[in-house]
Amino acid sequence: MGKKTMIALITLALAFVIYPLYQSYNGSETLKDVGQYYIDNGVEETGAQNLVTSVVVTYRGLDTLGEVTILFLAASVISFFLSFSKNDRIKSRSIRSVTEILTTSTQVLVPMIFMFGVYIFVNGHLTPGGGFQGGAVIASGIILMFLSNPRFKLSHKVIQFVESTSGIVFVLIGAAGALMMDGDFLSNKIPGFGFGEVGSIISAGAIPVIYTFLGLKVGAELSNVLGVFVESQSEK
Amino acid sequence: MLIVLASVLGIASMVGAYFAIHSKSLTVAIIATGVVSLISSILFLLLAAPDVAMTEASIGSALTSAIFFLTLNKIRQTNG
Amino acid sequence: MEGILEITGGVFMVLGAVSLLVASIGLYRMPDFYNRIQIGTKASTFGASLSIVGVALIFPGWIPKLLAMLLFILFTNPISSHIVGRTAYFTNVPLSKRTKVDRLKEMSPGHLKKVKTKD
Amino acid sequence: MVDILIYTAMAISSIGVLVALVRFVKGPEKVDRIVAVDVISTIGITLILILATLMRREIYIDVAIVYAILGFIGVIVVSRFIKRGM
Repeated sequence: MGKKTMIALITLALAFVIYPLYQSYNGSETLKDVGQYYIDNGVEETGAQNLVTSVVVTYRGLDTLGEVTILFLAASVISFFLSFSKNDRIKSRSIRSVTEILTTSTQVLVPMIFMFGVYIFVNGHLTPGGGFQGGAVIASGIILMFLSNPRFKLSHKVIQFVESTSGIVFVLIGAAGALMMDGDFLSNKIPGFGFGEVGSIISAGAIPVIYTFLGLKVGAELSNVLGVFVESQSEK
Repeated sequence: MLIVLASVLGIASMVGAYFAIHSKSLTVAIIATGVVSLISSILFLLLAAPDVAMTEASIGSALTSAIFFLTLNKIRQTNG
Repeated sequence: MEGILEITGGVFMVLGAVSLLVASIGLYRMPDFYNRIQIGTKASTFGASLSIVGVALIFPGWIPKLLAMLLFILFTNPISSHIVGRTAYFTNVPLSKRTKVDRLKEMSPGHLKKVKTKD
Repeated sequence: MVDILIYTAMAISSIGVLVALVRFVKGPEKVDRIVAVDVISTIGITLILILATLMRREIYIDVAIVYAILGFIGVIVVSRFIKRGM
């Protein structure tokens, strides 16, 4: 009673303090320098229709590299710790019955989900998508495969191959931009990738290529996390 | 008019968040997290941030609840 | 000022929204879980489909994406309701007292536990 | 005229969210709550569609497609867990 009253009083007091701030807030009508620069020069410099993509991949490409590294580290740590409880999984993961409807619909839906994920990360420079979103969609397809087929097992060799290859290619493309065109690290100006016409699918230089490998990497990492989690479950 | 939609969605989001914190059953809490994720995705779209909305949609719709439930199952098995 | 096609599309969207509201009200008022799931799934799928048709009438250029979306909704909603209904039946969620026929129990009486009824 | 109709659809759908939320709050069983979430996600897809129509942006539909294709996986995960563990 007393505790809840205190919480309500504190909340009210906080609202009383914050309300003048809310009243006096007027959002700035003009952009700051950096935002204005992106809006003025973003489309010409990167050729991407979606300005957020050009910021994420080109102007702030190093941040994206850091995010991918963090995701990779998290996946590695999860795999490392869950591998301790993986030893008796062969006999412990009992085969349970799955309804016919789920099995059949999974066979239809999983290719569609994968295709949609590929669509998201290939169209990253045109639509609000990108590598992370597409990778998450692909990993959701993997969940559906785990749910519908109790005998399904991820091939760790394929996952590792896809993940490491796409990571290396991502960094190599970034380095190629810096070395060949003497631009910056992770810029999208690369020989062989023209800017094309703004709004078409083959445009924006290396952004679709980078996003493709990024999507494959993120999808492989998240699928690996899910696979390790499912394999470490033991049935009662 | 859009502010009315934002208020309704905000109320729904608050109800979901209350359930996610105060529910006795962990299963219900995870389901409520899904509600909060869906509504926040619509709110992001309302604020004209489709990239963030799409990230929230793709992560929050299936992946988060799957990982939560796998973890919950593992905890229950470990504790007997 | 606007074409008749756009007005028709708007009317379709309102009808779809009404159908969604009917789904919600049915979800609130139906006596037991199995009735709730049937109205929840059917009416909401119908409402979403009507809304998609309405948007397609207003913006004909969006039809490819809308078609994909309609296909996905028509595919996935029945699957999820099927799985949830099965889960409910096998975890002994009570049927309504007014239930007359329980075909699943008749078909496989030995495998199922007795499902309780409540008012 | 069309905008008025679309705003009406938006208002009706948001009332639908609130009514479905009542079932989520009350729901005696867990499966009741799951069905409420399913209905709320379908209404949310429609709301995203309505917002895309209002703002006249085609790219917003992609978000709705993501929910349309992935929303049911969460429901299947939850019901599988309730049935007999993952």
